[in-house]
Amino acid sequence: MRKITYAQATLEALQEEFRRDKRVIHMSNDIPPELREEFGEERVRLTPIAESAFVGAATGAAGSGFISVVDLRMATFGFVAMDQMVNQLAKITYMFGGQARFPVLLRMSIGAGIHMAAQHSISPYAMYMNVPGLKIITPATPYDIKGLLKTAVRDPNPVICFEHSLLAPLEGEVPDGEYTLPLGEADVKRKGSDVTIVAISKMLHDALAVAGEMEKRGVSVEVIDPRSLVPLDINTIKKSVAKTGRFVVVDEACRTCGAAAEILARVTEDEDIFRKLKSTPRRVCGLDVPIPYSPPMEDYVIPDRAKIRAAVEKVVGSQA
Amino acid sequence: MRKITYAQATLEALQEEFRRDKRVIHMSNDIPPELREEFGEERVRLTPIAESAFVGAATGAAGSGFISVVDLRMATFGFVAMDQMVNQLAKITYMFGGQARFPVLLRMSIGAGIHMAAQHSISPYAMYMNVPGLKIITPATPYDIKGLLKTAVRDPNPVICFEHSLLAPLEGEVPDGEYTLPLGEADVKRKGSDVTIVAISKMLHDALAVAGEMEKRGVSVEVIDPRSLVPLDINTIKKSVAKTGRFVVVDEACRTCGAAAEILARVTEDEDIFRKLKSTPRRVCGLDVPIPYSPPMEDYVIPDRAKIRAAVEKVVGSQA
Amino acid sequence: MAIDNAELIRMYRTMLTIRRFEERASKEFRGGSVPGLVHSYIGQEAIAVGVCFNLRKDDRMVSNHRGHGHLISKGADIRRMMAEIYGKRTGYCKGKGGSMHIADFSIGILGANGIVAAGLPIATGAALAAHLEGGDRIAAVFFGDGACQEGEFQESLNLASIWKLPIIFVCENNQYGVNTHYQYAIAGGSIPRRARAYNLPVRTVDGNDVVAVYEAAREVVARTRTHVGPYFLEFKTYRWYPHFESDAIPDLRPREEIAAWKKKDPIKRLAKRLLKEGVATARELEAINEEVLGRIDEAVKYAVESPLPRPEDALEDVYSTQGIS
Amino acid sequence: MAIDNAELIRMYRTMLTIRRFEERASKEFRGGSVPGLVHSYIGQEAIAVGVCFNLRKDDRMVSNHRGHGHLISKGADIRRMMAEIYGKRTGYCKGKGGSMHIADFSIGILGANGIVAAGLPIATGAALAAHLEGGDRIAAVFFGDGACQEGEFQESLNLASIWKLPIIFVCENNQYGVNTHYQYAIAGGSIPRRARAYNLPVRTVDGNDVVAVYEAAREVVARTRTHVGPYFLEFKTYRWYPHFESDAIPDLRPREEIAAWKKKDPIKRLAKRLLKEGVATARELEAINEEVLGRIDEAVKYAVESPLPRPEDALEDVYSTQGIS
Ligand SMILES: Cc1ncc(C[n+]2csc(CCOP(=O)(O)OP(=O)(O)O)c2C)c(N)n1
Ligand SMILES: Cc1ncc(C[n+]2csc(CCOP(=O)(O)OP(=O)(O)O)c2C)c(N)n1
Ligand SMILES: [Mg+2]
Ligand SMILES: [Mg+2]
Repeated sequence: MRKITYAQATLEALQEEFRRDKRVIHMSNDIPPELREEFGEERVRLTPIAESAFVGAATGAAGSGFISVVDLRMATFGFVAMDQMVNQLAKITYMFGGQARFPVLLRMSIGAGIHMAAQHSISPYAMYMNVPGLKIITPATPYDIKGLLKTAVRDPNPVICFEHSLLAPLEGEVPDGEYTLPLGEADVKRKGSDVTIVAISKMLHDALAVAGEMEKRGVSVEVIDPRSLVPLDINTIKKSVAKTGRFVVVDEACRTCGAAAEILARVTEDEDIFRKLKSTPRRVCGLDVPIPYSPPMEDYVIPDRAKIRAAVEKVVGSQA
Repeated sequence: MRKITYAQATLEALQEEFRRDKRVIHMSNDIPPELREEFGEERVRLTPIAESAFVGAATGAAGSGFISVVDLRMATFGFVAMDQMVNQLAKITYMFGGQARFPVLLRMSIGAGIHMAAQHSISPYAMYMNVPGLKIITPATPYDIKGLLKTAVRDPNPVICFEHSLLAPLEGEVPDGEYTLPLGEADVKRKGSDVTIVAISKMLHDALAVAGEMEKRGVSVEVIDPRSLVPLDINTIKKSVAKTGRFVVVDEACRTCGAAAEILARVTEDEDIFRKLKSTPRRVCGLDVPIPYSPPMEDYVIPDRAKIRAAVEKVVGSQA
Repeated sequence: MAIDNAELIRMYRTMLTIRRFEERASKEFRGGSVPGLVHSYIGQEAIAVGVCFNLRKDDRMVSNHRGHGHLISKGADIRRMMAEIYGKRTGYCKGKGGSMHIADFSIGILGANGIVAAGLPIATGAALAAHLEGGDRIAAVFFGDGACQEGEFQESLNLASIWKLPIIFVCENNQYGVNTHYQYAIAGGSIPRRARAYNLPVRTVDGNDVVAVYEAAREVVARTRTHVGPYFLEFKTYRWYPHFESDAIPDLRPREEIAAWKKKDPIKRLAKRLLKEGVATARELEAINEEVLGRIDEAVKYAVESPLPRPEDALEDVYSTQGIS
Repeated sequence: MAIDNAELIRMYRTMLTIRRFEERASKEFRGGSVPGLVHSYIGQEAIAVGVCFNLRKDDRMVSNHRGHGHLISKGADIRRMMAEIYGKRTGYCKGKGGSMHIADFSIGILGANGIVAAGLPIATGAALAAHLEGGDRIAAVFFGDGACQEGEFQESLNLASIWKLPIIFVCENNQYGVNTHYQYAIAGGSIPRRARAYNLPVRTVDGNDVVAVYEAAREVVARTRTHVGPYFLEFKTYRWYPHFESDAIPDLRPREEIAAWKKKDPIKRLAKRLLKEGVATARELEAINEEVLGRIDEAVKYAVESPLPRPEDALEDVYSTQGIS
C-alpha cells in the first residue's frame, strides 16, 4: 500500500470532502494553499485574528445548512474562543431541543516536545471532554486521521480533532480509495495477553515501542488507541483488561482530571473488571506543571518510553 | 456560636480582608453594595461587561503589587475570559520563572437546580483543575467559605472559588473572631467506619443526609469534604478509604473527566489502598448532558440522595 | 412610502401580544408556576416589531437573553413559547431551553442566548450562509448596549464588514446593562461611533416609535438584500421592568427615569396615532386587546395542560441524529 | 526640544544591539543551538527604542511574541535574555519561558506573551495599579496590527478609557499578521479610527524614524504621567524577516515590498543623520558596532557556558512562594 504522511492524509481527507459536498467551507487565520487553489476564496476563507468571531460564524453557518471546518492551528489559540466552543456550539443542539444540526469540525494541534513553552505546548482535550455535546478525536496515524476526519466532516455534530504537532511528518499506509472510520471505535494496535496499555495520540507510538521491547522480555502487551475520546469505546478497553488483568493508560496531557483519569475510572468502576484486576491500574501522564521551555525540563514533565516501561513493569510485578 | 448564612460569611471574609490590607481591590459587573460603601469606588470597581479585560486587568494589577478579587458571578460567564484565566494567569508565575507573584481571587457561582438551563447551571471546575497553576476551592459551609476565602486573598497565587448558588442562604456556625483555614486540607465532616464518601460542594449536604439515614440501617458512613480541589488533600481521603475499604465520590458536575474521576483515580492507583478496597469504588456524578431547563429532566441529570444512597448500598453490598 | 393600515394594525396587535405575553409570563413566574427566570421585554416592543416586520420567514434572526419579543415578532407560536417557559414537552425546545433559549429554526429563528454578545458571531455565520447561498436572504441580530462592551461585538462587526455580509446589527440601547449605564461603560458614550469604526453605516432611531423603527428597517433591509454589506441600527429605548423577574438583583435605576420612560410607552403611542389618523377606533383597539388576552390565556392553558417531559428525555438531543446528506 | 547627542548615540547603540541580537538569535536558531522559535524584531527597532527611552525603570511595560526589542530597549540584560533563549538556568526565567516569554519585573518588564492581544488587558491592569498608587508612573504595551483584530484589544482600550488609566497603547503596524495584510483584516483599513472610537487620542508616526518616534513618545509619555487617561500611538513599520525563524510558515509577502522596506532601514537612517549632523563619525559608529558585536558574543558565550536547568527544576515555580505581607 502507498505510504503518505499524517499531514498529507489530513489534506486528502479535506480535499475529498470538499469535492464530495459543496456545502463544506473552511475558515482559518492561515490559508491552506491546496484547498484555496482548488476550492476558491469563497469556500476557503481567510479570517482575521478573531477566533471567537470565526468559531461563532462557523456555528451560525452550520446551523444554516453549511458544514464548517475551522482550523484553529494550535490548541492554545482556542481559549479566546472558548465560550463559542463550550457554551454555544456544544450546547446549541440540546438547548433548542434538537431542532437543528451543527456540523462543525474544529481542528487544533497539541503537544509538547517542540520547545515552545507553557502556552504553545498544551494538550487540553480533557477540558473539552468535560463539556457534553462535543465529539473529540485524537488520531495518531495517517490512516486513522484520514478516515476519522472524513467521518467528522459528515457528522451532524461538532467534532474537535486534536492533532499532535510531532505527528505531521509521520508516514503510514493509506489506501488509495475512499474509506471512512467510525467515531467511537477504539483500535487494538497490537495484540497481547499480559498487560493492556491504552495510549492517546502520539503516545501510541511510544507505547508500541515499549510493547516491542517488553515482548523480548517475555511480557505480551496489548496496545489500544481509543482514537476517539468522545464517544469513548470503553468496551474494547474493558474487554482487553478483562483478558490481561493489568492496565496502564498513557497520556501526554497533564494528569489531573485528564483523559487518563476518566479511562482509569471507567475501567475500575466496572465491578466485573475490578474483580479481574491482578494489580493496581496505573496512569502515565504529563506532570501537573505548565510545560517548561528548556528541553531537559520539558522532557522531564512529559511521558516517555522509560516511564511507560516502568509502569508496565510495575503492573506486571514479579512476572517481568 | 452565632449562625450566619453562606452569603454573609462570604461578605465578612472580604470585608475583613479589605480592612486588613489596603492593596485588596475588587472588580465585577455588579457592585457589591457593602464593599462599595465602606471601601469606595476606587477599590471596589464597576466593570463593563468585558470579562477578558477585567480578568486580565486583575492579573496585571496583581503582578504590580495589588491583590485582585474578581467576582465573575456565574461560572458560565468565565468562558469569555478563559484565555486570561488558563493561559495567562495560571501560567504567568511559571513562565517567568517565579519572578513575581499574582495574588488573584476569582469567584464564580456554580450549580444546577435553579432551572436556568444549559449555560447557566454548570459546575466546570474540572476544566480548571486540568490547568496547572491554579488553586481551586469549593467551600460548602459558611464556616469553610469564610476561612478559605480569607486564606485565598492572602495567597500569592491565583485561587478560584466556586460557590454553589443554592448554598447562599445556608446557615451555619461561624465564630465571631478572626480565623483562617488552610487550602489543601480536607475536612472529615462525619466520622464513620464502613464506607467513605467524598462529596464536593453542595453535594456534601446530601451525602451527610444519606449518612444519617444509613446509620439507622447500621451502616457507618464517613463523609469527607475535600474543600480544596487543588491542592487536593488526597491523604485524608486515602486514610479514610484504607480504614473503610469502600469508596464513593459524589460530584454534581458531569462525569467525564470530572473531579470525581480524578479522586477515584488517585485512590485506586495507590497500591496500598487498592489492595484494601473491599468493593468496586463508585462515582455518583451529573450525567454527561447539558443541564436541561425543565425540573423533571434537570433533577434526573444531577445526583440526589437516592442516587447517593444507591451507590452506598452497592459498595456495602450484602452488608446493608 | 406610507405603511398601509392593515400593516399598522398588525404591528399594533403584535406589540400588544408581546406586552401581554410578558406581563403574563412575569406574573406566572412570580406566582411560582414558571421555573427559572424571565427577562421582560416590556417597553421595547416597537423595536422587535418594527424590525421583524421587514424580515421574511426565510431571513435568519438571532436573539439574546431578552428574547420573547424578537421571537413573537418573527412569527413564533406563543403557545409553544409559553409551553417552553413552563418547561413542557410541547415547548419549542421540549423543555430543554426555557425562557432564555427558545428557537424556531423553521422560521429562521436561530435562537436566544444567555451569554451577552455571543449571538453576534453566530448571526454573522448565518449571514455568511446567506452570502454563500447567493440569494437575497439576510440575517439580523438583536442585542443590547451591554453587548457592545464585549470583545465579540467588535470581532463580529469587523468580520461582517470585511466579508460584506448581509447582516443587520440591531442594538437595543435601553441604556443599562443590569444597573450599569452605557455612558459609564462605553468609552466616549456613543455606540454608533464604535460601529462606524468598523466601517458600518449606522442609523440611530427612536426605539419607542414603531413607525420610525419600521421605516428605518425597511430601507436598511432593502439595502442589505442587495448584499452590499452589513448595517448597524441603534434604537434608543428603555426597559420598564427590573433586569429579570426575580429579586436576586435589585433595580437601582432612578425611579423618576423609569416613570418618565413609561410615559413614552410605544404601544400607547401607536394607539394614539391609529386613533388620530382614523386607522382604528378605540373600540377596535379594545377588541384587539381582548383578542390578544384571549390568545395569551389560550397559550397559558396550552402550556399548563401540556405534559412535562419525562426525566429520561434529558438524555436525548445531546447530539443531533439528523442525517446530513 | 532637541534630543541631546549622547541620547541619540545611546539610541543608536540600542537599536544596533537589537539588530545584532536578532541576527545572532536567528542564526543560532537556524544552526540548531537554540530550541523553540524566534520572532525577529529586525526592521522595527526604532519603535521600541524611541518609546522605551522615554520610560522610567519603574514604569511598567508589557510586550508580545515579538518581544526582544522591547526588552532590550527597556533595559533588559542581553546575557540573561540570550541565556533564556538558550534554555539555560541563568536565563531570565530559568529556562522556563524561552524567547516568547521573557520578563524582568525588577525593571518593570511584565513579560512577553504568546497569545495575540493577551498582553493588553494585563497592561491595563498594570496601569490600574499605577493609577491606584497615585504617583506618576505609567504603563505601556506593545502589540501589532494583528492584535487590533482581537476582542481583547477593544475591551482593553475601552476599560483604560473609561477608567482614565495612565497607559500608552503602542501599535506596531508592520502591516501583516503572519501573511495577512491589515487592510484585509481590519474593516475600514484604519487602526487609529478604531482607537478613536474608544475615545483615545491617537497619533500615527513613521515607525522607521527613531527621532520621530522618540519625540512623539516624549510628549505622549509626559501627558500620560499626568494621569489624564490613555493614549494610542500607531507606528507604521515593516518586519524584514519571515513571521518567525522556522520554515513552518512560508513568507508570502511580495519580494519587492520587502526589498523596498529594507531601504527604509531605521538604523541606517539614524546613522545618516548622526553623520550629517556631525554627532558621530563613521569610525565612531563602526566602533559602536564592534562594541555591540562584542557584547552579543559575550552574551552568547554566557548563554553557552551557563548550565542547563536540572530536569526537576520543572517542578518549581508552579506556584509562587513569595510572602504577600
Ligand atoms: C458574558 C456575560 N457576562 C455577564 C452576563 C450577565 N448578564 C446577563 S444580561 C446582562 C446585561 C446585558 O445588558 P444589555 O446587553 O444592555 O441587555 P439588556 O439586559 O439591557 O436587554 C448581564 C451583565 C452574561 N449573561 N454574559
Ligand atoms: C489568539 C491567537 N491567535 C493566533 C495566534 C498565532 N499568531 C501568532 S503571531 C500572529 C500574528 C500577529 O500579528 P501582529 O499582531 O501584527 O504581530 P506581528 O507578528 O506582525 O509582529 C498570529 C496569528 C496567536 N498567537 N494567538
Ligand atoms: Mg441594555
Ligand atoms: Mg503585524
